Amino acid sequence: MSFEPKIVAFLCNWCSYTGADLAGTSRMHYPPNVLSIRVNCSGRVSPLMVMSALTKGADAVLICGCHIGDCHYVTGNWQTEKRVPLLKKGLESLGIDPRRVRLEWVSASEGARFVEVVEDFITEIKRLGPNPVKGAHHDRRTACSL
Amino acid sequence: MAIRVNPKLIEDIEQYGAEEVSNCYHCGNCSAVCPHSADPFIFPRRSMRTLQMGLESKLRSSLEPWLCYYCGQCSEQCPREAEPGETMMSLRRWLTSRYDFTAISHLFYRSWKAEVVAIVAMALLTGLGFALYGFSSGDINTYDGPTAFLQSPAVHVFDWTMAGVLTLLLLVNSARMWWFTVGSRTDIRVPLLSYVKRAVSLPSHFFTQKRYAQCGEKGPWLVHLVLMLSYVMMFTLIMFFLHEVQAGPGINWNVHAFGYIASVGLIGATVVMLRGRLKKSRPGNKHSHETDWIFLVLLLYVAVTGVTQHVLHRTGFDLAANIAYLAHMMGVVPMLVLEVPFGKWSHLAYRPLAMFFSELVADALRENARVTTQVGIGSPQPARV
Amino acid sequence: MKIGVFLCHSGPDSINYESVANYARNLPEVDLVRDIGPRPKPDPNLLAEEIRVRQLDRIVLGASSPGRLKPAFTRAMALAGRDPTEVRLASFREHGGGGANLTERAKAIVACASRGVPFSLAAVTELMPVNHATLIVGAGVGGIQAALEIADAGEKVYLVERTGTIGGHMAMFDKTFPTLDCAACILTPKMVAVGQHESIELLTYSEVQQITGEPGAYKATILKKARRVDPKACVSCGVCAEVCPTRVPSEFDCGIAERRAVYMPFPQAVPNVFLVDEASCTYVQSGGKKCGACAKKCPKGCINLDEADGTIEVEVGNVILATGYDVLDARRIEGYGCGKLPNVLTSLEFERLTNASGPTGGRIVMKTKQYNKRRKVDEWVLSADGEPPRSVAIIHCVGSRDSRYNAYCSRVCCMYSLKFAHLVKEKIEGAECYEFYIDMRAFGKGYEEFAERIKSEGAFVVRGRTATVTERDGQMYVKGEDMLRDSVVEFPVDMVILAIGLVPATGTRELAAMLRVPVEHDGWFQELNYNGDPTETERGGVFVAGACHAPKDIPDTVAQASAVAAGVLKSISRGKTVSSRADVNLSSVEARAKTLQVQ
Amino acid sequence: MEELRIGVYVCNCGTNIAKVVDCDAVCEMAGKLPHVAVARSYKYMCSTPGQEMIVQDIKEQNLNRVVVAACSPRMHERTFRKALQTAGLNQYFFEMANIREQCSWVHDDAEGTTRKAEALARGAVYRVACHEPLEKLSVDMCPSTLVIGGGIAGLTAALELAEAGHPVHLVERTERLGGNLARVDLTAPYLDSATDLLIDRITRVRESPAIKVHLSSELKELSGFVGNFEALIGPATNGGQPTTEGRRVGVGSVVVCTGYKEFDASRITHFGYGKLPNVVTSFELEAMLKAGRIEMKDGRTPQYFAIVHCVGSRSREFHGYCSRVCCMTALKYAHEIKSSIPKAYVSDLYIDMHAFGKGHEEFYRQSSEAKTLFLMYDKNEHPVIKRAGPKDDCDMLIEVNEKLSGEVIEIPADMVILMVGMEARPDSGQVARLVNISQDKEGWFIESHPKLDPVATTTEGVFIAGTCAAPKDIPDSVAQARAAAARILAKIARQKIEIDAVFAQVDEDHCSGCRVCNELCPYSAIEFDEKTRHSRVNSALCKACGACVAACPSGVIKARHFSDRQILAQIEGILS
Repeated sequence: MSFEPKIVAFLCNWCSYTGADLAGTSRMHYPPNVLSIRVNCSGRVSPLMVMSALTKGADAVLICGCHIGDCHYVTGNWQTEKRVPLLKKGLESLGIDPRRVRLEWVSASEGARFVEVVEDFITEIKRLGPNPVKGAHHDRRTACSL
Repeated sequence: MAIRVNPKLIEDIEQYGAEEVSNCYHCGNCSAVCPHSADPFIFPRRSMRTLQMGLESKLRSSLEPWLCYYCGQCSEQCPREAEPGETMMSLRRWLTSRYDFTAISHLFYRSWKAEVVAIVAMALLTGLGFALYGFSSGDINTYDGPTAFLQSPAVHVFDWTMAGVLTLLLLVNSARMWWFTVGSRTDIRVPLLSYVKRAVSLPSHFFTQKRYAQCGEKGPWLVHLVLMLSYVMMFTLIMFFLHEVQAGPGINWNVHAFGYIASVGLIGATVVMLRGRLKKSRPGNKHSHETDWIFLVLLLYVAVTGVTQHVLHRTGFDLAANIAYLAHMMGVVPMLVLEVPFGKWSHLAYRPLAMFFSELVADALRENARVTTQVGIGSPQPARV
Repeated sequence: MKIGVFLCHSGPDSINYESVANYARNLPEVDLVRDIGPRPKPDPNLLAEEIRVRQLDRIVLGASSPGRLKPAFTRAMALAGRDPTEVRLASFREHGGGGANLTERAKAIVACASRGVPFSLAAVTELMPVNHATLIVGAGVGGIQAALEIADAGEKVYLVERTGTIGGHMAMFDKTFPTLDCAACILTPKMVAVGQHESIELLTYSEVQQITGEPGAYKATILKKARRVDPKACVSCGVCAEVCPTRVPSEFDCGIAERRAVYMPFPQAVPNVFLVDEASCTYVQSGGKKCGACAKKCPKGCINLDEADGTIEVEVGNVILATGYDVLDARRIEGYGCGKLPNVLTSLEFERLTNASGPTGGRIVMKTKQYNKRRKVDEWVLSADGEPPRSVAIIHCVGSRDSRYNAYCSRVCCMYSLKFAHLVKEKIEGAECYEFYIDMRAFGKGYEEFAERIKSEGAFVVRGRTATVTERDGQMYVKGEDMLRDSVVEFPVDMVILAIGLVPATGTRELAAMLRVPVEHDGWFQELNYNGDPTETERGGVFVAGACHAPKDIPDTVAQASAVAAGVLKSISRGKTVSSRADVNLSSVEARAKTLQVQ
Repeated sequence: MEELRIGVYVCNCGTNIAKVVDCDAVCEMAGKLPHVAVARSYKYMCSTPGQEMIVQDIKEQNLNRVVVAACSPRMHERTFRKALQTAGLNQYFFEMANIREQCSWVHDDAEGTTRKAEALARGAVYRVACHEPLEKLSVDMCPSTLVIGGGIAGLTAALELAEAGHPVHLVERTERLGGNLARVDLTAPYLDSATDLLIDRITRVRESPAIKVHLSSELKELSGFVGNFEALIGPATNGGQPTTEGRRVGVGSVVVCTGYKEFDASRITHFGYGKLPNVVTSFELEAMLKAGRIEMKDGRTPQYFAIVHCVGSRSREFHGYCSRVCCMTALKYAHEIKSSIPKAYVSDLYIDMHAFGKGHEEFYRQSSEAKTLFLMYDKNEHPVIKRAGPKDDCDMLIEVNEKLSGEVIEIPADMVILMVGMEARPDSGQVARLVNISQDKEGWFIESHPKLDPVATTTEGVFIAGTCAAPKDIPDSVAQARAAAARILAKIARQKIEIDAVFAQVDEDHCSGCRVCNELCPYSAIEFDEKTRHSRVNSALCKACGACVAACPSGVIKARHFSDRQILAQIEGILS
């Protein structure tokens, strides 16, 4: 059977999670590969979380937050914006394709956009194939030292 | 090319009766309940709309008003009392005045006083004329024979000339009608063949008025048919057997029998119609325009006087009979001269012609857009998104 | 300053214009008083002439809705070279017409206008001490919302509901437009909250019998109909219903399903207990001779079939009317075959049909003929295994926008009809859906977008109201004009849904009479002032919320209900409530108007 | 510590979830998870019986953790937390798995969806195992309120609160009160006087000792939290250089009534607004009517009027939504024109006649009877206005495809009135940021729930009323303003408010005092204690975004209820 990637999505409570809900209330459809985790703000997403997701069996990680300037916490998503590139570098050094981590801005009214993002990400990950480090022993210190 | 809206037209047509047109908010109920409304002639709503917008040329070229017999279903079902039925009636009046190349019917429909004056004048004129002729050539005390007050051959000649003139007028107006509704239409071309094909339906429409029968209730149609047939019968008698009709003193059954039937028919029907209008029995005669009254009253008057003179003569009161005859003529002449070409009576020509023309137009439209547009009853396509 | 007063007889008949005119003549600075009769068509040019001659500085227009005449007078003033803004309205209807002693009221209103003072400002009614408790009549979403708002402030609320459960019409719905989130998901938490709230005394299966007293201190007598099941003891196990032999149409399912004589309106009912409907209970009807099975079988023995109605008296400071609406009886409308043709459903019936908790578990099916052994007749019934309709016609404005039934627009039909179209499309693969509409009234937040979406889902919208629904050899046909395509259409459909209009709930007029609150000609409660005080009424301390004031959708009802709560909480926290408009006397208004004018 | 006993409840939500997800399978799976004592599935968990089931199990099966797999936590988290409380369990021992909005509603293949539902449920179970008991703190409720905007909504809200005896700060950007309504003379459908309404409200506001009106000023800053906001009110700059001077006032709640801005008709070219002299907007006509001079630019009195609906509304290019009030206003104008110029002809070009409210349909009928010519056009084919020829008896011709006749017609017009719609004010984004609320794509403020809660927002203590949330007519705005007031009155009556127990905490013993977090916090909720060289979080100010948590190099800041431990557990859960 074809490869069905597991994607962990960290959604900010105020925009992206609401947007994802909106996709539901307006009955849009996308494949069930995405498993969402609600965080207060995309700024809350720490490298530790991403790493642990990738090592515990996720093929990719999606981080969604409010658009720049719309952050419910004013500057939270700026932190994310700064943090994610660094994180990607770190991943590369660990031999994980940085494309497996994606940062997207999805507002509360963008149910449709959320669906697009998800579908697009899924196809990309399907192309990339399964995550090599999946299931590998997860060392907390490597994660923290990023 | 865009057509110009004329908000003023509605004010003009109001004088023909239609007063509630602007109430209509186009729910479409009327067109759907009307038994006659089917592609390509959807009414009354469409006519209401065209009237609201004052698209005069469109109205003038429309045949729909003549396809309506005012059963009143639409008016009863109307959620806003816009009286679509009455609107169609008013449009018929208005159209009559458009077809008429003289401005007379326009005048009559807009002021019933003018019409009455005209009738009276015409009556007096006729009276005077016949009196002069009578006294010059005959004797007021004798009804028939060589010394008869009004010689039937003479009257016969008069009748024929009058009939000729009227037919001419009516023909001219009918020709105008054809021009407005078929001839002048640039969007359609009626193939000659269909003229021939469809022409056959003319007499049947004229004599049976089968469309009228398709309205909900049969009663009105029946009464109308009786009236109309009796009229035709009487007309034939007068035009071709005037002498036999007048000649007496005995009763010539194989002529008079018809006369009696016709008279009964005429009087009966008119009385029923008048009662209906007085009682406002059905939605169709809730609103009566003055011209409707004048027409019926005249008809009744003529029929009654006709019968009277006949009876008086047979019972030997020649003098009285002659006077009645005069009175009769004083009714007949204005009625025919004013009502047939300029008044309500003109519909005896316009209605059957409308049927005929509508079939032509339908043919042409079918020709235009072959099978693509569904004619008659269809089903809706999806909404444009 | 020279003032001209023009009186027009458009107001309520009970006004004596003669005496109003005489009164106006004696008002300070009034130079001219003219009675312009019932339906005036003033010509600005003539008016201007008169104004110029008379050198009038201010015009006062006395009538109900005098605004209709105002533009003519404004222009006349301008033409006469006077100040066009000096045209004052003395609006009899807008200031609580329908109340008592309208002539005196009219005088007061004219007096204020002549001084250029808004009546609402001068007619300050003296404040009376207020009882903190509040009575809410009707526990639909409006009543529930108001109750929660007030109770959350820690104030006592008596919530009276005629039926056995709170929730009203909203509880019957499946989805709500335009978000399509399920009504239950929104409403049930609120219902639960009401049930649990310590400050709310829930009086279900009860009716207000009588209300006496004055603003701030009303005394209400409430009839507690015999529930015949002890609500405290009942655990809603449902044994009683199982053994009950009687089957009657369920009100909650609007007759498309049956319930027993002892029943729970619906599974999520609050209070979540059973009750006995005496009208259908064999035991009660037979005077205790027959049946009584439920009482015997009840494991907790909490059914007392001999329980009698009781009444309780409550003292409250404010009364909130949230009695909602009924739906128009579609059988009144000839031509649509409602009640004759089996598969012609009313909108409310369809709501139940498509509801997951409805008789078919949410499957949209046609009625099927079934032999009823007990009644020994063939009956058309809805069962989950019925055939789904292939094509559905939804007819808008049934009994609305129609002078023969309801002249007004029922406001919600367009949107719920679109919602129906969506549900049909969603639940029945390849089913066709036709909407016959006159105007698509998608006015609210997100409504227009919703309408567009439904069209894009492939529902056919036909501009034109259906005229007739007929049946020819077992097949239904709808006929109507499709005016955007200029044709009359008639085609077969399997199911017809009538978007029936809303009418005032039964008993609205009685309640109004009891409270001396005016109602509109079409039976809805009349607000104190259309713009300024949409939730107050003529009577002090009596408020209206939701659809009993005029048809309303859920968001507007909720907002209104909260607004009412504000009025109540305000009066409580200041410890005083305003007295009724009707009690305001002329002299006090004159006095206040004078002082205000000076400022 | 006591042994974990987790209860898992799977909601069918009628068929909403059960249609796609095999709830029993989810239930069974959950039952096998470590520490799970009970696992049930039920039709409606949110209903009374559903909640009672939980309460009963907690009592009888002495559960100490609860997981509900149902709709979005945004919908019912509160409901179930309440249930836990009633059962005497700390409400934070609860976790929800969203298997409706983000599962059953968005997927159709039953197999995959069920697996996903299981994963989400597992995640919730793992997470809840790490939950800790938290207590909500309660703070005082400041009884005074800040009302932003002096339009009809703002005035009403202010009065409602002030007359209840509570202080109000009413901030109005312009130099006078009244807002857009001040431009209006009569109101549809009863043609009542808007002026009287405003005089009444404004006078009462001025007379009220409790209301402090700040004219020509605006909100500069809003700090603090529900019950204890601090607002900085300064002179209005109207887009100019922002200034931070002004006076600081303490308020307990904020009502945003910033209203709307009318659509700029010159954005539409085919109406020739700005080019053709006698094409005017509704507000321009309003002014003419007020002055009693309805004249063309050259001073002639027009004979043919045309009113065009939905200018900028219900259109693809501009605003998709309906502006809700224009139809009635258009009818009002039709009536007013005929009243002041009896010989005038009025045509009214509409798409759908939105006469939905009380007295509206009757008003519509009256204008039909008064012979207003109603013409219907399609929302996708707009009318075009052009100059008339020298022979025409009118100045302009409007060409349009009239839907009810199917004819392409041209309408004579001397004056064309464009019914401009409503749109969000250009500065609404700025306001939204100031008071920390969200906007939809059109710029309107988003209510916390359109039906449950039309006036509250996602930010505790900040309310929206009137046309800043969506187009609305006067009665609806007034009702909303009062609704907002009701909320605030209730809060004030209770005097205290609970603030969420979810916030960040610094483990001061291990804090290195690097102060990375200090600058990071958008709410400056983290102080640095010079003495101990440690950072400390002010729980009242903290909004629990967790930015500091993610950033802390030594990982000693803990987000209560969103701790690393909990989230990592959840990750483990959904992935294993």
